[in-house]
Amino acid sequence: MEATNNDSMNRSNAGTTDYDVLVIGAGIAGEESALKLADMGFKVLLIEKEPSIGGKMILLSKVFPTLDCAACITTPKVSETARHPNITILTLAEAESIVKEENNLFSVTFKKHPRYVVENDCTGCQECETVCPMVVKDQFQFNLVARKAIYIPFNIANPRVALIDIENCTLCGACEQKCPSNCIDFTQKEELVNIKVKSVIVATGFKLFDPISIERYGYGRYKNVITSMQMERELAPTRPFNSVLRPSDGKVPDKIAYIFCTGSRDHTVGNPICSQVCCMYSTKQAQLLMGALPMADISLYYINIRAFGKGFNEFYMQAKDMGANYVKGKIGSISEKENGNLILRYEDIVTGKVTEKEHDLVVLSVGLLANHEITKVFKNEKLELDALKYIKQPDLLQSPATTSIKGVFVAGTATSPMDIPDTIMSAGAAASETSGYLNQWS
Amino acid sequence: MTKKKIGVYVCHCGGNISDYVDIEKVKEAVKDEANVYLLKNTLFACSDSSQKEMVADIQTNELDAIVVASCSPKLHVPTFRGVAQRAGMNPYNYVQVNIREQGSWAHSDNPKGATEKAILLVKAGIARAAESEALTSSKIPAANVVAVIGAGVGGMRSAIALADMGTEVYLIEKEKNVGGHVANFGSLFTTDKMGYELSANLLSEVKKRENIKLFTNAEIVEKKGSIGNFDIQVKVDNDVLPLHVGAFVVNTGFDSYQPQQGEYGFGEQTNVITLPEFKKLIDNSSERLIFNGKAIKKVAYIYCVGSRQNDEGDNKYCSRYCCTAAIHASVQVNKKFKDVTNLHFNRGIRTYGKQELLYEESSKNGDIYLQFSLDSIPEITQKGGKTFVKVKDILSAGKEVETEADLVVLVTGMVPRENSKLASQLKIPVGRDNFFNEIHMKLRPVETVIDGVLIAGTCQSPKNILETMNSSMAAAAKINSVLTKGEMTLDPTLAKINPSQCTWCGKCAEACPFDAIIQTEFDGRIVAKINEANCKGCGMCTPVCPTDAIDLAGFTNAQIEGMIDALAE
Amino acid sequence: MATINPEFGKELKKYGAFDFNACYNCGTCTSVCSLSTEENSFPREMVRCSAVGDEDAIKESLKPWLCYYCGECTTSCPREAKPGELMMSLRRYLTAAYDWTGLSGLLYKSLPVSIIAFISVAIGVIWYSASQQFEVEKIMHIGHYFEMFAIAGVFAVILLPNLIRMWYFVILKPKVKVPFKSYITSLGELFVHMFTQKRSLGCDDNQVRWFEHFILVIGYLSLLFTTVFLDWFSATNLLVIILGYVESAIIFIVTVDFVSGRIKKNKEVSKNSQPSDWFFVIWLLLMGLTAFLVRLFIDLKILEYNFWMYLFHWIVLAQWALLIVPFGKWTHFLYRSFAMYMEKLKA
Amino acid sequence: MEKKIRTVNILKETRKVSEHVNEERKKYIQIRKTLREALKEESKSIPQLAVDTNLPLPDVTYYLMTLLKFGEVAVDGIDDMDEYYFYKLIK
Amino acid sequence: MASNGQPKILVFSTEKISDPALDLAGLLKKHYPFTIYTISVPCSSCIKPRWIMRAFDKGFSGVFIAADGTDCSYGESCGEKTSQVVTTTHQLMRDKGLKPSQLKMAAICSVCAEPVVKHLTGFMKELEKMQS
Repeated sequence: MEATNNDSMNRSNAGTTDYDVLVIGAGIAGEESALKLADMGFKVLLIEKEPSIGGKMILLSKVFPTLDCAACITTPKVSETARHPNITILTLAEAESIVKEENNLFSVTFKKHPRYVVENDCTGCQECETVCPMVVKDQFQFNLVARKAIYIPFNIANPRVALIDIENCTLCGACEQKCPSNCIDFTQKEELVNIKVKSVIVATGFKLFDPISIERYGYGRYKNVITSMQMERELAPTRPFNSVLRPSDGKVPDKIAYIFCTGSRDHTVGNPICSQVCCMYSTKQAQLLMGALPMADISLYYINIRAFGKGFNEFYMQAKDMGANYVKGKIGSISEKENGNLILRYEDIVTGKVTEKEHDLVVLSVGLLANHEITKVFKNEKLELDALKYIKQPDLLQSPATTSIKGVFVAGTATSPMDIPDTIMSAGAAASETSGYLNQWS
Repeated sequence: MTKKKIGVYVCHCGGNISDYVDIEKVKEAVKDEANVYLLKNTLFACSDSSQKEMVADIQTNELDAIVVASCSPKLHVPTFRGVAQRAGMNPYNYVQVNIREQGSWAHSDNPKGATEKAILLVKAGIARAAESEALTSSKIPAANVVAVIGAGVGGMRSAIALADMGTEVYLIEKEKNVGGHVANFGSLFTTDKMGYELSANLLSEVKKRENIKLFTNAEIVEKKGSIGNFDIQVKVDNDVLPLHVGAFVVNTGFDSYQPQQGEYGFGEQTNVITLPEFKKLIDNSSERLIFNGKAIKKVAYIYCVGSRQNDEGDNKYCSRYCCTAAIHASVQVNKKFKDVTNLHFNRGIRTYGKQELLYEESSKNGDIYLQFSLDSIPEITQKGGKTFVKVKDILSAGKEVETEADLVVLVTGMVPRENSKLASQLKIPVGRDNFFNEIHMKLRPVETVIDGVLIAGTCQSPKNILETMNSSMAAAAKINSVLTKGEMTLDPTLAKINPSQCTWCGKCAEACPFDAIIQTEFDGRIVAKINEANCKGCGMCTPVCPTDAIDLAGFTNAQIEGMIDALAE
Repeated sequence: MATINPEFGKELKKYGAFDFNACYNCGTCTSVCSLSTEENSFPREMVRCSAVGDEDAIKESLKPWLCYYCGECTTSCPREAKPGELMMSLRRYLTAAYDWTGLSGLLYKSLPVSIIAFISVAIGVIWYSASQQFEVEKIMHIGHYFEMFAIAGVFAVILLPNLIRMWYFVILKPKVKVPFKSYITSLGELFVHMFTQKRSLGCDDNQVRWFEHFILVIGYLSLLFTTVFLDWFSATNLLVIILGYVESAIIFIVTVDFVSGRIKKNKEVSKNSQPSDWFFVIWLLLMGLTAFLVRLFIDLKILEYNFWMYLFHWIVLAQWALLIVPFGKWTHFLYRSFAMYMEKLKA
Repeated sequence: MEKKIRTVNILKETRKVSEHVNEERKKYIQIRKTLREALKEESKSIPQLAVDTNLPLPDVTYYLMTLLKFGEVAVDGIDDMDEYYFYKLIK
Repeated sequence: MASNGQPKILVFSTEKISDPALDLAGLLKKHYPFTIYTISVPCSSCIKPRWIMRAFDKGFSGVFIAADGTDCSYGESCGEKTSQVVTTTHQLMRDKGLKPSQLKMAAICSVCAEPVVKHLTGFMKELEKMQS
């Protein structure tokens, strides 16, 4: 017995835990893990640093290879999660420190950022938005349009309540005056909350590659070079424009190019691996574009097509049959013409010749990068990363959801790039592993 | 129609509704509707104070049903069902009317119209409430026992995961030995583990757990029942064992594609072998790579054999694991033997994700990659006792290149295992690619349309070991979450059959995607009956009944037609 | 039809190539190269031929000479396959392939052989000077003749036959039909490129490199002219004397910059120096420096007491003329310009 | 209804609004006004608006689409080439 | 018939997919005629022809089925079965002298606010034409 320990105060309430599981990140992996564990009867706390749960998937247009509408698939899961009696969700919450105690409990401190809107009182009527005088680039539309300083993140956000972007707020108070349910509260402050949990699931997802670092592609300089995520928004039913338009002048594009492997399989940007989803999402977007703009030519410049999953190769062949023009060869550089059109220079591998083609809209199929900031949160035991900065899976084939810390599990793209079905499976595996661990506990 | 006491609440939603819809007019219009016992308006129906008021109203007035006209049901049906429950009223006697999203907001350009519409919508809600029935969720006992079919690495992993979560497992393997294909594998890619080690580790974990019973040489011969309560007969060696299980996890794995006679010289030339054969050769050779007494210096790998076939072949799909497996084999060759050159005749390398690093490693080792398309596949010829492989190389601008090869390795894909007996016993649907089909790739990737029958691993689609493990554990988590309480609550929104009207034509059973309609006897006649454990409440069976003997709870003829009548006013 | 030859890649590595097998054929290198055109797309094609081992295609190709190594392909290569360095190695390989004596290959591939060759030449010069009792006047006179005959001899015996071999590989063997008139009309191309390296201006990196290279070539050629034909070391004409000083100063100043670049490795072109590259720049530097000092010693009238200075100069000169010019990197001066000439012939 | 305390005044005591925010607000108000003004008479396409307002094309696209999102303008057909949509002012 | 003489449309929407699309239309203030009324059911393939006929009997000019299409969580056969319902009902409508065009069906995704409004306003225009 270590009776002489002077933190006996903490120890005395060590038996009382607030939750069985803390799930960090409420994208589809976090939601799925949380739901499965909650269904098994465990108490789950799900924290999310964004104002809405749903991760990246909720922002997508449709999903490959079934072309289901992404919102139709995520929103039921999102509301199921939000409604589950065993799940507590905190948005705008970020883990600050996680310390594993001797009794195997994790002492978790997280920061709850103020929303400046009382979450339970807001009815989502958007009256505040109409009176707010300040606009900011809308990060949920990937900067294609603006939003107000007080805003509901997006239409299908959950919780569908407003928040104030205080950095960009003019403190005019118009929203407060207008709000019919009196839910705006500028006195909210950042809070630090400390809880104890028995286990942790890291489901922090991935970061999107920022193509600004590839100067040859001119992203950020050329208006009509956009990322695939921006195209994803343009194709979504809750899109920023009234149709698929190019950002330089609102023209309906008719020669669209996709540049595969932007930020993937590329040592020069420090990411040598394949992002696993770009070939297919680009193929999907090509199919959607051919539907939306029947007259448009779509060219997809690729190195290898990674159409490996169930139904993927068939989906790729279908896109080809529909008329998508797949060109083997990576784009070397892009230059802009006066009218906003872009000249793409590449080697056509089939002929072995340098070729130049003009397009009026270029989509960069950006890759996925590891999102490893979470490791800083673990204070006394190290959450190890692999060589590619993804969360290390020490027992990859036998127990893929375990990490270097006992009691901490990992789900989804925090371990490696993967598509939605693989993410759901990985999250299921994490739930299974966590449940087994918690059963041993008692 | 029985007389009911209905409470009606019309919500202002701050001004969201009342700015466009004239609440007073609505109240005025519906106050004389039959069954309306109490009629109120409220600023925020969902607020705590309003909810308390409703509970009190229900209790003091002994209301039979309530109607709240406010926002979309998606938001607050659970809220007000909770109110009903707290007040001691059946939650299914609650009706929500959407006069915001489909009322005030949709018609904010036309307040008069919005009001007119709101009146009819509320009337329809009242009509529906009047016909509403108290429904109770029934509970059925469910055995927290799962039969895992197939004791490959995936099946064993499912079993271990289930056992650790407290589910009892019968692990049923057709063969004498466990571990499937992997038990015979040497080095596995992206780890330093050996296949036989992985399989042995899993087996020892299986044996450690008392709540796993492993049957080898075993097969299911009979199956009855539904989720939570299946009765099966398992033939083990020569005995037949009756078992009671709550669900199945089918993890029956794959077969390696067997090339046809003459496909790339297979079966005709002795030095044309398949990748699994080649892997064994690597494992069994030391120092020098010897095949048929001859030292191997050049190995030609031909990719996509049995995968990504054109219209003449059956397998249109990509087998997912083979590019990496072949490259991994070539890297092993380079590690183990000196001076062997690997030549990869591929159709575009698909080392997705982190597996790309293996491709890079092999390239840096000096492996040569040549790419062809399906309309010009590599030619394998024999000249003077030597084997030559010739191809039009896409990467060399279509130039024809040729090499001598000591050994030709056909990189064969995965095909679904012949399992039609099991598939028909468990009614597992099969997809276009002949693999077992999940109900929804993203929402429910390990479930089939048959409740209680889950699929995992490569019987669903080609997968590598990591992916197989993930899906095996995901299936375990899913089914454990259903069975763990020992009982299952069934949603009361189910189809109901009126046996006196039923003449059993079988059309409903045909329409049901969930195998939820069974035969039973009623008054000496065969009639249809809903197996409530399987019914999902979609109602697909209802319109096909020629005698209109089926109704969906909550959506009965009386309710829907009551609403139609009210809306038509 | 080409036969795949994995051994060729291994051979190339002896010429300094490495990692080019990592190429996954995306074509980025070709498309970022500002000299690459639809008619002449490189370097990926060369990388591919090297990987597959298509030796004939490489010997037949002029593309290695069309590259001026700005390094853009290497810095942009997503697989770090160093296509620029491969092109450099192919130039070394081709130099050896054109050389009928086979000595180029030997010197490129083996540093010990190179060192022995350099020492042998030095010993020969010293031995000869010793046999002449280190008499300044006499030896300088002979040195002057040596210079003249070395140039003529190397050109006639080594370089000319090698150029003919190059022509054989590029034009004759692949049966390219060239009308005789073209041989004459295209000559302009040859001289323009020989004296200006105009093509390298097309490189994206900068004009400074071209300018440095340009004045180095001009400096070198004119110093050659000044020493051989104007007999700088014996000259009395002030103009000639000053001209020589300026030229030799230019050479060593520019080469100091080149050498320090190779030491600092700040540009792609100078990151992977092979012995042959070092010999080339250092010997150029030494030539400029020693020539300058020799003339300075003459003007200060101290050469007589410092004969070692001339001896040193002569050793450097002899090594340059007998090793680097016929078998070393110097030849790129000829092959590049003839490549442009033959390119014109083929067109 | 009773007017409750304006909490914004409490925050105002401790927080300053940055110059940048004020500028952005002014810019938006100005551009919004300009665009609305330009659309008063008839529907216009983005290139037409850019000419009429002297604003850069990408800015017109960005702000006009923002107004579309906020329901201040609506689509009013497309040109003969099917290239540019026309937008009209609502109300 | 509504007070203003406008035709009335009954919409059958599905709880999980197409009804949210109508909600979203409202949220986005995408307007459509107010004489369009919705009854939401679990799946479009559970709509009984007799309900549709009842609606016509009672004075609705048109019925619109906002079907799930391939997104349906009850399986792929939904679309096919819903079409079957429509075919059966068309027969019944012909018997009663109704035009088949008075019953429409389209697959609507859960965020297809714009398409559904387009469908409904278009349908309304057709019905108005039919009336006049």
